[in-house]
Amino acid sequence: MWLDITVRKAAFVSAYEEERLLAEAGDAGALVGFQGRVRGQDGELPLAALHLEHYPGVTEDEIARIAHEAAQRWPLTACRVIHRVGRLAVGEGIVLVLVASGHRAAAFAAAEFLMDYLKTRAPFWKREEFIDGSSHWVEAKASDDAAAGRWEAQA
Amino acid sequence: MWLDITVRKAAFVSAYEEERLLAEAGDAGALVGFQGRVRGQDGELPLAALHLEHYPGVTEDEIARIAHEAAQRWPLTACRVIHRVGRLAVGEGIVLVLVASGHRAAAFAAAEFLMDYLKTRAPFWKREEFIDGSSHWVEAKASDDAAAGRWEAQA
Amino acid sequence: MIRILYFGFLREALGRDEESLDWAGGTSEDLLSLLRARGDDWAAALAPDKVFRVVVDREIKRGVAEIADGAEVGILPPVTGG
Amino acid sequence: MIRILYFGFLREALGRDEESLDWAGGTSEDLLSLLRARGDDWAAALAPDKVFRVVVDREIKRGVAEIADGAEVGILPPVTGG
Repeated sequence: MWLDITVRKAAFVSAYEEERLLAEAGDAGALVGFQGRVRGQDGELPLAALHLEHYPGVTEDEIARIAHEAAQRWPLTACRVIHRVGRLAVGEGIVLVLVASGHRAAAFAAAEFLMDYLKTRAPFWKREEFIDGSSHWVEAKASDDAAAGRWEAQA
Repeated sequence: MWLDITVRKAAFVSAYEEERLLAEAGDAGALVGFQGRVRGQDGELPLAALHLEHYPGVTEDEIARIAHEAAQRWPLTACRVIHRVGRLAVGEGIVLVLVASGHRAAAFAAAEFLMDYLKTRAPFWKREEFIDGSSHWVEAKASDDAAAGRWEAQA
Repeated sequence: MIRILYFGFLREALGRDEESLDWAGGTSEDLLSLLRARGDDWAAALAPDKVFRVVVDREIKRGVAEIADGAEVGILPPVTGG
Repeated sequence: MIRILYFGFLREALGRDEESLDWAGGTSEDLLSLLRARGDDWAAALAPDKVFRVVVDREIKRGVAEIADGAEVGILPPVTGG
């Protein structure tokens, strides 16, 4: 499996990443992509931006470990993950996951598996900045833990 | 929900379609994309191309019906489907599905639901052209019926 | 008179894309019986497991459907996706 | 001497990104006890449900981990994803 993982401040261009992935994906019949974006109305107050931080080096290693676990569960040919950090305004992309596989079920499952882990176990911390200027650190969500737990129950 | 469905011979450019969709998707936090491509080694003989045909008008209506069903099951903000017909060489894109939603679980589920239907119930017929020049009509696969059946059991 | 459209392998098996047929009224089952009676080739190509759906005036029918004079009738073999 | 890195809300709650600390050896639990003993603010910020994982020399540990002199120790609050 071709694998490339990046955590960075800069925005991603999904078309460019898709082209790179397809060049490495071999005879893959299925490509599943996920993009997460900053929502303006996710909670009670209108959001202005998210501030994301990570543990440089450790976060990339964790994501790679998770991606290799996905490749053991499903026959993937290529996988690309970009996760952004820093200040991300409403509407900006946060995360891009691209997965290529021979068949669609494997590609869908692996992409969802990666996203569940990225949202619940990868070392990212998020502060919400509201349009009134206030801000607070987001607390861990139980529903995301449940989503990631699904995969452990199957293992 | 913004919805656009096209069946055509021409190739699709996923970056263009993604941009159009995002312009219509409102405050969507999750975008899931699926691209299916012609595989060279899906069966026993190396493939040269697929020939796809459909029932013009009826096929588009069926896909729209399925997309509206998806929108009743999950809170989607935008959906784009392009399905190609005609002669499609190995490596070419066959189908593009893009789904935007507030949350990732809904976007993943809806995209997989649409793909299961497109693969099993939508009026498309496929002839395989092999590199030795021979060709034959593909027969319906039981495993795809099972995939689509999942959704009916939940309904 | 009705217009019949054939798709997928049916076009090759029956040697035509479409045809016009005199029609006194009846159901999709009546039409299929009439076509199957044309000979062994037709009976084999249009065997029950080879006909997935019948489309009447661009609407996919599940089960037996009425076909009025002047209708467009599509005969769909099992679909095989993209 | 070990180097301790703080992340997320811990940086603000403890007023620092990192610090160096004399270390005679011990486990991650020993370190957390030592830090919690600095006062109520520290005990509250580093309460068991506020510490998700300890990272020793860039490796995430599940459960109690040995910390050697010279180590880099990251203290991770519950992660909140992207």
